[in-house]
Amino acid sequence: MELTHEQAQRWLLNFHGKVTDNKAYLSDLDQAIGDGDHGSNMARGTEAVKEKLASVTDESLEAVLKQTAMALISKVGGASGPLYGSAFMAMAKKAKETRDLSVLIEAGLEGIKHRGKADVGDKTMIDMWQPVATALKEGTFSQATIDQALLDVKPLKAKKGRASYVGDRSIGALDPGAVSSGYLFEALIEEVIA
Amino acid sequence: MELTHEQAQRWLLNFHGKVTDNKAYLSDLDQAIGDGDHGSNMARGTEAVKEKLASVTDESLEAVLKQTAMALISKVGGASGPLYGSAFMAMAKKAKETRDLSVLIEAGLEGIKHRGKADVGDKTMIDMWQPVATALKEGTFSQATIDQALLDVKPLKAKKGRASYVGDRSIGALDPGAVSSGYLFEALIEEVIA
Amino acid sequence: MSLGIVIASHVDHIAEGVYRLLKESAPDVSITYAGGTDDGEVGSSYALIEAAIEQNDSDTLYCFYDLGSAKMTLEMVSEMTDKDVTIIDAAFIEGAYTACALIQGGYKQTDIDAQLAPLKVK
Amino acid sequence: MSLGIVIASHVDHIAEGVYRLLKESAPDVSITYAGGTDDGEVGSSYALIEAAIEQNDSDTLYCFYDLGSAKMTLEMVSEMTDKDVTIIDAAFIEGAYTACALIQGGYKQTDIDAQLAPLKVK
Ligand SMILES: Nc1ncnc2c1ncn2[C@@H]1O[C@H](COP(=O)(O)OP(=O)(O)O)[C@@H](O)[C@H]1O
Ligand SMILES: Nc1ncnc2c1ncn2[C@@H]1O[C@H](COP(=O)(O)OP(=O)(O)O)[C@@H](O)[C@H]1O
Ligand SMILES: [Mg+2]
Ligand SMILES: [Mg+2]
Ligand SMILES: [Mg+2]
Ligand SMILES: [Mg+2]
Repeated sequence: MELTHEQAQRWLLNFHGKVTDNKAYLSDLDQAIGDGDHGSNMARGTEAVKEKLASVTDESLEAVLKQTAMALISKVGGASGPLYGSAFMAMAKKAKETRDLSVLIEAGLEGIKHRGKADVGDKTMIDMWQPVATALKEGTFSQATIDQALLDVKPLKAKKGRASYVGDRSIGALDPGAVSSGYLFEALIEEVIA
Repeated sequence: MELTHEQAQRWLLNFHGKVTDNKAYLSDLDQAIGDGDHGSNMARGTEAVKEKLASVTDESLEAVLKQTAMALISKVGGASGPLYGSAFMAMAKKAKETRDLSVLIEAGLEGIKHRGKADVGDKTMIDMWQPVATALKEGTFSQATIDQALLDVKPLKAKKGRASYVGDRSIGALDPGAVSSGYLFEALIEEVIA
Repeated sequence: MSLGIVIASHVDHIAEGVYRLLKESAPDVSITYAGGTDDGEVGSSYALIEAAIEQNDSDTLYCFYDLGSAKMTLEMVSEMTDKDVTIIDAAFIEGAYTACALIQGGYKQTDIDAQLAPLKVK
Repeated sequence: MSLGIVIASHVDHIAEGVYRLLKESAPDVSITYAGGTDDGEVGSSYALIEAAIEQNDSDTLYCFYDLGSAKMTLEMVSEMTDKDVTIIDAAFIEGAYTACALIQGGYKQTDIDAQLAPLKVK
């Protein structure tokens, strides 16, 4: 399935909506196993994405993804900034070659892994991106992928990020970055897949 | 030789004078291999000693030494505060048993070694206190002891304190704490030995 | 009563900034701090460190410091207080952050000691 | 041109305080700093870190950070700059102090690397 720049814009604006609506919840998840700011970080970052996209002149998929990356990198303020930023930077770069959604998401996932040096099982946003990327490649991506990923992230013990400092207290908790990534992919379903 | 409380007071006031007169020099030595504040630290600390001694009511050697310790600990602001402070605290404690100058200086030296966990050869004030303590015990203490100690400290490479961070740059330089301790013992010669 | 944390820095702003950093991730941990000399210069203050130790809600304290002379001042204060004070040689910010996150997580001293051990640099 | 030092902290006051601490012992070393988010909150700012890197008089930089997300931001900036940037995993304050004192002392990169190696904690 191919991604157009209009779909990408709607995708990211939808993501902004979900993150903003769930800002307090995301921060609460982050309070339990981190520093309590993921919600405000992501609200701030996606607000900047929304502003940038409203003024972007280059109507290409690459430009939309790159502007998104830059807004997130410069405004999020926490680890998720460089991480989401690297994901969208990698997608922007890949968008020069292809619009294939599955290939783009895979590129985004690699960007996150490269930047954060984490992997599946470390209890990070990767534990949402990986199952989604795999499902997209296999043609089985749906809300159920996202729901299952959240169930699977709970029992993990955090190995990266601030949650890795709280030891066993991360076990049984939802990882905030995985949850915000869940919103990203729900927005994808609503604006692109559906 | 025995130390009286009047001699101790004159000793410390004389020390204050020397440190204050040589404040810039001590700080210059400290700028070369440290953070440049030993002169102002010691001037501030000995000023506080002078003030405390002017108002001390307990006319005992122990009180003079203890008040000196507390003034230095609370006002010096750098490593030499806890170090000189521990020296005078140890001397104050030893003064309950004896007024013997040699035994007191030896106690002060042990206080510095215990507090700073340094030893002879580490290029610290210990490289002044040790030769002086030894000479006092052997009955050979004089200005020559102090002069020789300063010559001997120059080629050492610093192993403790801020100077230990500058590597070989400490070689050939005078250690500021050894120099200020030299003033302490010159004051001792002028007020007690002479 | 859980472990309390004391931050002792050569600089007032560093101590206050580290406190802010730690409090974000450890809102329920008892953290006090002291930085700089009594005159606000770079150095250590016996009085400020003593106040941080005495005013901490906890009676069992782990104390973190940046450079050596702050450690000596901490030692002198710890010799005069009734509180149970341990001075930690771990990396200053990294160690304090780790300890605070673990205390917030309900960990006990032995676990915290184990996590601090690899951070020992001084 | 000697090595320059960049300080990247999650907190504005920490970065400024560390700068003050370092400058005392390294008056001739080129040190720049960035701390906190653009809004003065706890976090990292790409813009502030980029400015610290670009405004440092030196073109060869050793960069020190307190916690992980500052490192990631440093990495992103380092990928976009022409400067020769090395991000150091040593203890933040202890490592930065050591590096500055050694640069002030005229030491070269290989000696500094050797002194920083035992301070690696992240
Ligand atoms: N090294 C990493 N690799 C992948 N994801 C990470 C990494 N570090 C943190 N994260 C993600 O970032 C989220 C936290 O983001 P946020 O709260 O905005 O940043 P911070 O922890 O700096 O406050 C975590 O829940 C996790 O999903
Ligand atoms: N561990 C130590 N043991 C003995 N003496 C020390 C030690 N550390 C520092 N010193 C002495 O303290 C002097 C520096 O004092 P000062 O400049 O007042 O403190 P700071 O180094 O904290 O600025 C050094 O010249 C040295 O003689
Ligand atoms: Mg957070
Ligand atoms: Mg944060
Ligand atoms: Mg000094
Ligand atoms: Mg000093």
